[in-house]
Amino acid sequence: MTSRPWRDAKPRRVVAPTMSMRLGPQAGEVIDRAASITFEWNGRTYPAHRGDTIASALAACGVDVFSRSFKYHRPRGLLTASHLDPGCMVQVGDEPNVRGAHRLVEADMQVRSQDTWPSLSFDVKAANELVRRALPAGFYYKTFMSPGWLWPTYERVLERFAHGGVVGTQAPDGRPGRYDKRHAHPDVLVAGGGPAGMAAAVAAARAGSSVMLVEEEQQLGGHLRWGDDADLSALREMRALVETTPGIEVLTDSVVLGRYDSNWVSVLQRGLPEIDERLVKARVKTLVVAAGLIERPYVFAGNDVPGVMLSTAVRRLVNLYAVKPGERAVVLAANAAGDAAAADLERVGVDVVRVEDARTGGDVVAVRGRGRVRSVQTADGQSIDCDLVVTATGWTAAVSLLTMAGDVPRYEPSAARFMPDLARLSVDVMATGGIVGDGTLEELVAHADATGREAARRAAAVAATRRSASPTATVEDAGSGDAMPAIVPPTLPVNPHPELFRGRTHGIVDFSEDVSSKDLFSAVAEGYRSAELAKRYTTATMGPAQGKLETVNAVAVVAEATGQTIAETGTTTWRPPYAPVTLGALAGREREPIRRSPMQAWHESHGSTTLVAGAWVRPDHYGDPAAEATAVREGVGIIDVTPIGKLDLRGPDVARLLNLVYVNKWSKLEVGRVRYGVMCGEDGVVIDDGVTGRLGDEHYLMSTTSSGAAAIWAWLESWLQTDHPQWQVHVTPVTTSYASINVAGPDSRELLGRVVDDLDIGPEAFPYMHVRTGRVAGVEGCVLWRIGFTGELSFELHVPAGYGLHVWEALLEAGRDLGVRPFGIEAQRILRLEKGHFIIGQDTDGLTRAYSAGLDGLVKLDKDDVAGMPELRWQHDQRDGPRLVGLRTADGSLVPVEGSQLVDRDGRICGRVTSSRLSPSLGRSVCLGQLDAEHAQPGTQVTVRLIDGTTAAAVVTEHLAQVDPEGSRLRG
Amino acid sequence: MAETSAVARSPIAPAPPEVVVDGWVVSARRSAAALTLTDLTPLAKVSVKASWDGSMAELLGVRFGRAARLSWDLAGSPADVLVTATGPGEWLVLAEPGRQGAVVSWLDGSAARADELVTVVDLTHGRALMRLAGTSSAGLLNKECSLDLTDTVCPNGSALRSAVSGVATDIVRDDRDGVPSYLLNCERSSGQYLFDSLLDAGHELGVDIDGFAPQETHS
Amino acid sequence: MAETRSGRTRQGRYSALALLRHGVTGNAWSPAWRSHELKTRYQVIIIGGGIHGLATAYYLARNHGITDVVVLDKGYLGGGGSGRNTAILRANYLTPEGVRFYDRSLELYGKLAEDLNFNVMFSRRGHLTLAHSDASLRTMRWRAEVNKVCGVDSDVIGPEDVKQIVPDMDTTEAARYPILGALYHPPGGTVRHDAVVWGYARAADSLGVHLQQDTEVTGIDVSAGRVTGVRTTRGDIAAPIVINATAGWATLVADMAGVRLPVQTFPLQAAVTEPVKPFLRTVVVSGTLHVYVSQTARGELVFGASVDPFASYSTRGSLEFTEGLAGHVLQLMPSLAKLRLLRQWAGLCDMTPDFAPIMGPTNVDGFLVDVGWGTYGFKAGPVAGEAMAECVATGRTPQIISSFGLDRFAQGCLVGEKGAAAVGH
Amino acid sequence: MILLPCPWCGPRDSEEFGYVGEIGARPDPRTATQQQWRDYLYLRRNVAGWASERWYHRMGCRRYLVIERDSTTNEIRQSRPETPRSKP
Repeated sequence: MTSRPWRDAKPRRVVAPTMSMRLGPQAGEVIDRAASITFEWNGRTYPAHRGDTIASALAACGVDVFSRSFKYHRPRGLLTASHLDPGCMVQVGDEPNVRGAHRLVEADMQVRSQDTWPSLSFDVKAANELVRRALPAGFYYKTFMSPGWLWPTYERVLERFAHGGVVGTQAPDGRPGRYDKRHAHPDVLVAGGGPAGMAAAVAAARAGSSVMLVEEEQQLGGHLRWGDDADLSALREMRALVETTPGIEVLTDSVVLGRYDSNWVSVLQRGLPEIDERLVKARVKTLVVAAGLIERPYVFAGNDVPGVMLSTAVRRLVNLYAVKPGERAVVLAANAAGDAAAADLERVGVDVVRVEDARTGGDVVAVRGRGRVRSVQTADGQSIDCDLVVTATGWTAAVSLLTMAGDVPRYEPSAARFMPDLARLSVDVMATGGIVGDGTLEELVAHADATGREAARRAAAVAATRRSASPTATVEDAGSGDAMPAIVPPTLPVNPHPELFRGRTHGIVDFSEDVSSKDLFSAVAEGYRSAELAKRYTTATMGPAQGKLETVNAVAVVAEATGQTIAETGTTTWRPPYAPVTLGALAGREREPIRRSPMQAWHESHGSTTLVAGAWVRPDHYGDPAAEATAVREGVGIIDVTPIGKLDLRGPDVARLLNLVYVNKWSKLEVGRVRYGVMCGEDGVVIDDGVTGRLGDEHYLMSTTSSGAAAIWAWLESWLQTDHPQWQVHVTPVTTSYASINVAGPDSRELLGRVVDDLDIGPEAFPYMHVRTGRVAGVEGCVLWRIGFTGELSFELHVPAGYGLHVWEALLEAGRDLGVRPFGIEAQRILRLEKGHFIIGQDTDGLTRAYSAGLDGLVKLDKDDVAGMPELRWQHDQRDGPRLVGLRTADGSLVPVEGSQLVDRDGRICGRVTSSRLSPSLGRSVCLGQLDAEHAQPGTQVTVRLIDGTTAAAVVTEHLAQVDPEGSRLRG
Repeated sequence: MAETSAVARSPIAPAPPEVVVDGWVVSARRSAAALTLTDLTPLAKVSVKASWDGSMAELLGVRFGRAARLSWDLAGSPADVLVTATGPGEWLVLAEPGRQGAVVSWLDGSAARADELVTVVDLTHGRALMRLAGTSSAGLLNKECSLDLTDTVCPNGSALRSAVSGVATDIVRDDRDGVPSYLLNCERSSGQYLFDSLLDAGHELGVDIDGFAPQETHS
Repeated sequence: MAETRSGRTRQGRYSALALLRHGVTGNAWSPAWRSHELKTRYQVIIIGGGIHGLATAYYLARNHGITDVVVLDKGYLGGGGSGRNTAILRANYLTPEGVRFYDRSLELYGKLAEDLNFNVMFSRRGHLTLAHSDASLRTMRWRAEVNKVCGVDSDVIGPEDVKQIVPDMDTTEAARYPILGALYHPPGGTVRHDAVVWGYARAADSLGVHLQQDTEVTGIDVSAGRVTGVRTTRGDIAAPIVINATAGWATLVADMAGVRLPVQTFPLQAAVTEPVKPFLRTVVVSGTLHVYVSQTARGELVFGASVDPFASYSTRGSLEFTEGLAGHVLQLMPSLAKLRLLRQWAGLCDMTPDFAPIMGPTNVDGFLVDVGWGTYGFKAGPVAGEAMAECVATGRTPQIISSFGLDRFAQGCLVGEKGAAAVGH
Repeated sequence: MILLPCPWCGPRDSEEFGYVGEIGARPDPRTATQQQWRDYLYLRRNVAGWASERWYHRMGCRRYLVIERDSTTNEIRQSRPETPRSKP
């Protein structure tokens, strides 16, 4: 071995010569010998064939060290030669932790080893090996406690051992991933494309089901693919059947990630032309799990030395990739797979120096070697020189998906593996294949066939129920699946198998976490006796392989250490996803709803700064909010207030509804009038406010806050549907039927007058707090409200949305000589603050009571009912808690940041500033705040604690409004 | 100001070239792609609310979950309308651009004959409407909508409401000459978002924008 | 072996030296805690072997010399929320009472490793709460100012400072919800949650407290308005004091004593990625995007989110959680798209109407509650244990938890943490 | 994503619905004592097992529904419209 020129290569850029370990053509090989490519491994160029995995290509070049282990940085090679292989996680470009034994090589791929410093061949952290005995599992819990101040330094050192690749700014640039998602509704989804999975899929499809067949590897066939000629011809037949049977969608290089409530199954689909990874979200009627068996590593001294491989790894390398795994082999065989591996090795000219038959007491005790196996000690004490040790010591059923469906696997000693308890499975999940039992290919296929037909029968029944529940369906159902008798699959035999979990020596149990059987023993000795605690303490099974290889060995060792049986110890919980999945695939084409007013494009093309308010994007200002505010106070401005919630209310009982949801009274609102109202929850906390106008006898238009629109609609519906179903009210949301434009300022009447032609908007004809409907700028069906959030004379226009831009531009055009200008949210905030109008959710919070918000006069308790009535009554009597007040700072130039705290003489918090701006109209700051009742009297001095820690004096103002408190401007 | 000066706009920016049709700015683009998305916002859209099983429901003759093409006598002239019942006791009536007034009065007339509370609201400006057409339209829709759209559950003439790209959307299966097609409408301000989202999702399937052509938008 | 503050005599103290000695001699470590017969009477029964129950037992023994205490758990120690949370510590709350309470918890956490002679790996890596809207920025400022008044280190920083602290963060205007700033809280950080549980268990055990795992409480005996003991799957136990520290299962246990609680159980999900080299030094939280992220010393990213949209006792977890989580994480740090999510899980949260806990006496004498922790339970473990222990030992409710009494709901004085939660965007 | 059987629309993903929660009878606000009212506001049975709860199908029929769900398994037993009416 040592003579191999490329082993632990020095960083010299030379193309590696001919592949020393590549075999001649093999019957089942998946490589395309006609297509030769090259790729880079740790900066050197290597040859490969299409169809090679990264690992098989490197192994063909004689590379046998792919990574270093987590704690002791021991060299690691191929163990399973599959996607589960813990030994060959590599960095591919900007992608970390790529499964090198699964990912196919691409031309010019940049592949690097991870966790090695300075190089794969010489790794300084390997020094840990020397103090290994002082670093048992959980050693970090036992040291670095004191002195405490030193811990951060220790922590940095520990972090250097983080076991993985690099991402983000640390990673080389790469092409952004292309991700996608779709929903699917297959009748039957089969997880696993081995012989059983293929047979089940065909049977279900023939029975009329739509079937999705999912296989994690690049081709269908499972273990048949690396089998003998008989296996290969069976494989050809079954693949042909799958291809020719209609109704089967085959997803290869794809994996079932999880089974969730209501049989929601997530599948990661790969190998697509336009897309790297697609998340398929399948609402499955029957899930058939045919995930098969995973070969288990054997625990003994040196079991992680490169050159120690599972029998399936050897068979994959030889038969799929035509790679010779070594020159001199010792095989430990407890089953037929081991015998087959030995036969394969001999066939391709590997010198099989010894087959230790575990069925007759044979065993391997310890392996010697570091970068590669040099010799192995067998049961009889002999030491045999070799570079390859093959173990075939048993199987683990891949039950994760079943446990996600409620199965609790039982341990079957005679078969030395956990078996699913099919009786516990919910009716929408079935299992077949090696996971259920053993038997000949014929027996397995027969079981799968019956399972597939039964799955189809159950699916048909579910489909029928769902159809009949759906109001869109038209076809009456011809006999639902229930009518047909259940199909009971034949029982599969379970072959006896010796229980081989740990040999005579201690060895690695979890290869990705570097946890040995010795670590588990000491964890148990320290009191971490339950499998869960031992797992958490040692971190066994918590690494990237997620315990698929390790759990059963770990449980067996814990059982041995506690003196319990494996059955008593039980297995640990399997949690989704079944296989690690990229964040990109889970996110998919990330998009979030975004709402725009009909004038938003105009705002953006006229220099607006965008404000994100929930789903809405709005103009915050057009460059100079103060000037915009001044324009409104002195002339006229227009603002786009389309996001204001609008609900069209009709019916004889609308007034009763308004009385119920608003704290004030609505019975006497005349047609043509609008009124301001505040809503409280059942707990008496303020939830929303707005104006509602009466357009006709039984026709009202309600406005809500923008962010509250959806919630208030649902709130009204809940009263109507659950408490007062007899009330006759129809609620229609019309928020975006109208573009809403507020025309504000002393000249607003003049401006509006120029664009209305069928309406008298004079002060007498159209007084404050009235509503009119008519034509604006030639647009019929506009609703006009005379209200004044800004404190100025103003008209709120609601125009059919398609004409929003037309009316907006018409107003600007008509008002050019008046100096009309658009104003944004910021100017509106200034104006309303000068006027002392509060904003729900800014000046109020989740505990603000109606009586705390200065609404004392508004609340009317002499009603039959109002939401939160008993709380309102209580508040009325109570009168404590914070109050909403106006604040004026002694130094008018000082604008305390919103959120600044108000403190009393003893420095205790007694309130806070909720809103603050510099008022262009007053040339000084104006504030609203919440203040404890005892300080809330007008004229009271309070102390504002500024964000730099200094304090400033302020006084509680007479009114909330500091501009035009008597309201003459807006009534003008 | 004269009525003529007022031009209506869809929330979905028209793909060039732009033209004015029936008083709406629309796209005159023509696409021969196998999968197309068309902005149909200019169509008249009128909402009706009544009890789901009352006399108004009978007068309309379309039950919850279904949609039907009917011919109504609108102000003396027969007109084709598409009546969609996407909610229990909720109907949305689609008609040619500009006919909303006539549809409203036809409905008010019927409402007068119904012995229950009936609410008729013109939502022509309140909703964004688009058509997705092509053999793979269900495949595209299923990227953004979780519903089972297979023919047995959701045959031609189905009407329902669900989430598409996270937006509450009325979905009407409305095949054209045997080719699967869906009419989608959502509240207006999300129209551009929904349109963009479907284009993005359909990129892989070769979706293309087709412009507004009055004659083939309806019936 | 010298007597220690945590009274360790029976077993060897942990230290680097001891590690070496055990390494050389190969001697096994003595058990971290012993198993005892279940007695028929104790002075104090604590239901729930999570961090709250164990901390309460430890402080009862250490601060008040009350050692005739048993901690009962229906499963294994720390199998509930204590082993399922994302182990984030902070004190940057909104209300003065909240800030003082969690600040004391941080103080105790700071000394915990030395105190318990068990390295809980407290990592003061700082805590960032991002603001994506002017409303949330306003709330961050509000929190920062309250924190300052209470002497807690918090302040509002700008997007460029955020970029400094987290280079992988997308702080551009292009983001769907651009980052406008953040509340930065340097004292915040993470801790190894299991270690806290084991450390308290080991220390409590060494002081004589009995830890009984796989012991489920099936009933609570009350006579004449006084608690007299509990029934368990392993027999009945008498005691004058019974403490309910069962988080998600709090109402089920309280019902046994005839006490009704304003608590509803919601799952809170979390997930962890495969390890990568360290790149994220602080804890990052985004309220708008409902996600929090930190990187462990092992290199894994640990993610959390807000509680599930509907109440449930199921801890199976959902796909939509991981979808939303990934989408939101990538909005913050787009360059993580190729990082793989390794495992997801869920814990149960006992949510109260005002997002504040319920601690102290109930209308049944001797039956105390330490519940209603919602998503904050782990952060509060040490201070809650200390306060509950004092409450039991003195028979009085300590000042630091005076706002958290069960009677506050009947009296209509809810705690203001609800304030921020309901501040609209 | 659990599947909720909407009595109007048929089976739909739970993300289409808003969760309202336990159904507590609303005391008569005119006669209710403070105690009764606050129990109604704050106390929850928080059942582990079968519970009837209210949901709102906000993305579908916009009807309030009563659904029986096992809170330990999220299994659904049945659902009915909030306002008793025969299904279409």
